[in-house]
Amino acid sequence: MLRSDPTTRVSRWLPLVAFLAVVGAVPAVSPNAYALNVLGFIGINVLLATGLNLLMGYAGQVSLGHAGFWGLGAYISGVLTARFGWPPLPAAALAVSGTCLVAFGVGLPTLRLKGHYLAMATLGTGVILQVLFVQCASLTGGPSGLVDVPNFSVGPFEVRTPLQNYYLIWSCVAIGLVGALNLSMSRIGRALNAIKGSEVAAECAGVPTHEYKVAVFVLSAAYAAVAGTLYVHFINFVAPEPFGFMGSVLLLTMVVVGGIGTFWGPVIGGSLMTVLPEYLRAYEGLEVLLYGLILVLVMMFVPQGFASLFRWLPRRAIRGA
Amino acid sequence: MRLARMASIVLGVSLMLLAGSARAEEVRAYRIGAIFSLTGSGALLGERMKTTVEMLVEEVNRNGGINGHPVKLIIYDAGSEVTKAVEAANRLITQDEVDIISGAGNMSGLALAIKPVAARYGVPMISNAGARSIVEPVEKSRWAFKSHLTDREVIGRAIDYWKSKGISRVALLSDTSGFGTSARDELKLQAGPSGIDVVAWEEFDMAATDLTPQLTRIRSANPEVILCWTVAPSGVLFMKNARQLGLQQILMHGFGYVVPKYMQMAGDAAEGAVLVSLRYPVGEQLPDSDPTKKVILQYNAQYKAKYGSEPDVYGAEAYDGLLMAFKAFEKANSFDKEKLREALEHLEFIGTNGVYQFSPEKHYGLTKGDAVVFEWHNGGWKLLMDATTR
Amino acid sequence: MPEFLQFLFSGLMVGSVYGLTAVGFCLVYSTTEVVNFAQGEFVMLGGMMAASWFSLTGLPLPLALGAAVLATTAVGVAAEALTFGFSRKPQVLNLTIITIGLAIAIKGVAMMVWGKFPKDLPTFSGEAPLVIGGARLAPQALWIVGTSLLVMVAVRLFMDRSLTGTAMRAAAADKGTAALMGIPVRGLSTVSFAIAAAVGAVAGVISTPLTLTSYDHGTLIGLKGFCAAIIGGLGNVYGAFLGGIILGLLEAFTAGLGGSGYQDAAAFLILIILLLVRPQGLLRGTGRERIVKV
Amino acid sequence: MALLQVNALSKSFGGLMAVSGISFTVPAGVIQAVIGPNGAGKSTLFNLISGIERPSGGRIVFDGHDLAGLKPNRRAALGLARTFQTPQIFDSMTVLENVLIGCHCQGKAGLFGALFHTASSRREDWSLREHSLVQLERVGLADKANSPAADLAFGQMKLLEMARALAQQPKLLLLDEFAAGLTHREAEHMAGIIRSVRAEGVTVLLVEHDMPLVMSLSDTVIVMNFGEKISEGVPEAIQNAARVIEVYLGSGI
Repeated sequence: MLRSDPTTRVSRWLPLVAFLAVVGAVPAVSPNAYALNVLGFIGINVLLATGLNLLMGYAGQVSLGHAGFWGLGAYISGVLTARFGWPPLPAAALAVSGTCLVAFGVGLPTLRLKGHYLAMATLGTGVILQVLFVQCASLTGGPSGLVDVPNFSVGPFEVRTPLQNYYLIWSCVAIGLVGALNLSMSRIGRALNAIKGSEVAAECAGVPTHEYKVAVFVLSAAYAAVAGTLYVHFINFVAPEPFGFMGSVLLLTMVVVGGIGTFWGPVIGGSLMTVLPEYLRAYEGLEVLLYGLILVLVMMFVPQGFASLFRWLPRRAIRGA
Repeated sequence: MRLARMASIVLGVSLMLLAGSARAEEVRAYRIGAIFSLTGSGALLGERMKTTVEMLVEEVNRNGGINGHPVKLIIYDAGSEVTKAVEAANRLITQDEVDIISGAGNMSGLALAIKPVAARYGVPMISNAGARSIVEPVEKSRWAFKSHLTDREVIGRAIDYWKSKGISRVALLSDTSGFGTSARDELKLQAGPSGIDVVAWEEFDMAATDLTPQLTRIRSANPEVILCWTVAPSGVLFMKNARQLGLQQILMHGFGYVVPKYMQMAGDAAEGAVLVSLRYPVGEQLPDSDPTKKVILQYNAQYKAKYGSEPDVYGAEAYDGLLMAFKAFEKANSFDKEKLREALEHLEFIGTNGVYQFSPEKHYGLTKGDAVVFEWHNGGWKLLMDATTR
Repeated sequence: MPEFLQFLFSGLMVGSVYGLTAVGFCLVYSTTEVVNFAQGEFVMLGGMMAASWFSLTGLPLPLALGAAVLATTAVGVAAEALTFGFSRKPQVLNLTIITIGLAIAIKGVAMMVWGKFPKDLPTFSGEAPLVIGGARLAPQALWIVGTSLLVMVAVRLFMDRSLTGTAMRAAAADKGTAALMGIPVRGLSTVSFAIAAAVGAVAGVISTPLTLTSYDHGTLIGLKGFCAAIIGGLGNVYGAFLGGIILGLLEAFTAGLGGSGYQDAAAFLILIILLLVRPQGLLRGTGRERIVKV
Repeated sequence: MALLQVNALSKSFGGLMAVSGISFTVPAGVIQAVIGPNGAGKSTLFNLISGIERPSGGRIVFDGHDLAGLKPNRRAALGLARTFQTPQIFDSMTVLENVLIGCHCQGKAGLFGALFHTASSRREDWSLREHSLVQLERVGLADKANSPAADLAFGQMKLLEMARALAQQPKLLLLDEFAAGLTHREAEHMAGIIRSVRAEGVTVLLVEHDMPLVMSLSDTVIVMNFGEKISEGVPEAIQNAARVIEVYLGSGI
């Protein structure tokens, strides 16, 4: 008499498969190089937002320093390839594992904190990481950044054109989205959501809350590190300034504007917040003002985020599939 | 199920329409792209640069363009952020398909970020920023040129001035931007060989609100002169805090701080401050034998006629940078980027800041002799050491 | 010895500005549980308004300063109305993001109205530095530290003594019960934003003569103020001010020891260690862990 | 050998002795109640046993294991389950998912299984889902399995917490004021569930104020006041013991 109908599993997969099909078909319509560039940046931001949503949307843990891990992934990859001549693939592997190690070291102590205190500790971590990017000038090139970072390549095959970059980035995004969807329908995903609901009840029900919080913290840092590697090989350059406090605030805004705790929130939020500055570029003097006003209006009139507007999309990421 | 599939397609397509936008074809003009910082910490530098280049393009188009081609100028704001500068460069090259980038970021950090983008697509780039590594080493800077002096020449000129005054104990207070760190590396390189003893190396954040801690450390090293290297408002605090601390030494600024308003804001703390800079600010005081005097006076008159306000040294840098682009089009008389690059490498002309001579080995046109030294005295610049190039 | 005193003076001066900003954070947070990221912009607005009105209208200095503080208070009330007025079922995180949007918008308006050039104000009582123990102290620094202490104590007295203050502390402890007791919770959040804006404006006005101000001056001050409020234990006015002083001294001595590039890193490292050792902050704040209901 | 042994357990909050040197045992298969006026330290005792609070002194041995230093989730794995005074519901999930969390210890699928949705993790999900539905039917919430937990009425939330605790297949069930806020009919329904649970061999330790309910339900009763055990015994003996009346009703009437 099991009634959680199998169709919910299919109904969760279909929108994702359809979306990825569209993403795959987009270059065939061959928009110009600039559009592919923007779509590439959208992909990187969606991957970052999806990772952060695991931590904040699924497990309810606030982070105001997530851009620091994005920077760590970018700098480790950049320094290894540009300064030490490593081939990009092993450099990327070390970047992701290195960032996860740092995230584990940071997460273990700080995830005992809650609410604004956790937000402050993660904010501090992000600022410290950015100061390291600035001060280790011999390695990172300091404030003026690291130049001549090579394109991503696997053996002989080099990812050079915006089209190739587009496919590389969005294939990583696809893996990230599938992982997030699977996690949302799994025992671990439910446990994370229980931690968000009531940490003490989850702990007493047998969920090792501290270990799970650290695990999802490291997983979201891994997403950020992959995004960092893609970013540094995409623009062949990296500087400290996007990874500071305002960078983390932008990532947080993407998740919340898109719809925190929903599956499609990060995809929508990541896309909107990447395209918005491009369109505001035309209003040169007003750009800063309009950006702030749009943020306020969205949060006032769409508090649950844009994902909540699409009725048929599953409102919550965690569903009894 | 059908509804879900249809909705996702709509989402995907809307994303696509958002990005691709058809561009109408127009008479092939010479397209010049410019990236300035009109917001953020470098905003002050960008303002006069933008109005100056717009004035020049308007004037050139009024006289029938170059070689009969009209000139189209596209300006983006890099907001003093390196990432925005790279995105703007990508947009100029891939979407607006510019032939040359003039004014690649008025801050060293931005120029260094744009350089690889221009190199990857093979687009000549003229920067107004100071850092030497924009055009050095030459093998790695095929497509990069500079209209400006480099910090090496200015530091070299400062050392000339110190030697002429018999000064040997110096302190450097540089900000943590690309501009500041590049100057620090230059001073490290040149101080030793020229017998200058740098007794204190201090740094500060561009948004610092109080420099007394750094200046207190400098005081205990008792230098004869303190050189501050920044473009940020905290340069005013440098002078005020120094005088408050009772430091009597000569206060010096690099060529990023030649802004009368800052001097007025520092009040009498700025009296006697010494600056090493391009010729432009002391244009009127130059002897008539200096060919740049005529160009400077003509630029001032033209700018005041159009905007009714005074231009500044940053506008003058952009003036020379755009002049280089115009002359490159004139000489190459083609859209081929390799030809434009060739033209730039053999360019010689007189700008507001000196007699420019480029060569395949030297992608910047000025020499140490083009720098002058002057001081802020009774509310105005007073020439102390004249330029030597004629 | 003079070096030590010099760093101490610099730390106290910068620390007082952070402290006042932190008091603003603490007020809004303790009444509405929202971290108001526009607090730093109130400091900028106070300084910019005072500077532009003083130079344009030739008003006597005290009048210009007072007008600037009042105008910023009005902006604070408008900010509260925008933040709380419209959102139906406000989530704390949404409200915090609204304040981030407001901060960016205020910066945008300031850039358009006053342009990009920094502004300054004459010092309140001359420039001649006082010499104390070999260290030189600008008289304006005394104004800054003195006024900050006065304002902080005034806010504390208001919170402890006055009826509205007590109501605010009740709302902070338990909004639901307070509302049941007939306390106009929405009205109180307006009052808290107004006082936070006024306190921020005062910080801006008294510090501008020494530190100058420009349209993008507020963001960093806001971040440091937030950090100081957390050090002191969110919710405690004395703690917030103490947190600011500690942060100021930390920066001054880090710079003093030649590591000025590592100023921010040192400040945040100490903060994280403090959070792990005493999560509720130095002085017993409200102590109750406030879980951000995401 | 008793299922739960508490000896000389104490907990002080900055000088205030919430629980001071209390000792008692809970034999297997029994329903034992802990009563006492508000502030007697009953909830603190439960928090100490379930591991939410760390004791200042004394020891707890459960099913032969010394619980010192064990986190609540490890104690849950040993067969200790509890409910809360105010029901702690995971409001962003459905009713069924809330109970599934109770089965967490019975699942083995790790992060790898979750991310790649392996066959073993899917099979495991099915069986846990069936087990959870059984618990829901037992408390009478089966029809609300897929509705959001946040929409439940207060009484239903209490039932959901009970279902979640039962899903843990506990040896010892700690019930913190299960009848608080329930109508008489709902309280009777819950008492029925407790009796059926005890019949299956689960030991129950409950804190409750509803005297008639406690007396009819429990095999033995412990009375606490100011953190100390002042009396222990069968319900009838407790009811008219002078000390107990004095504590509740105050002396000198």
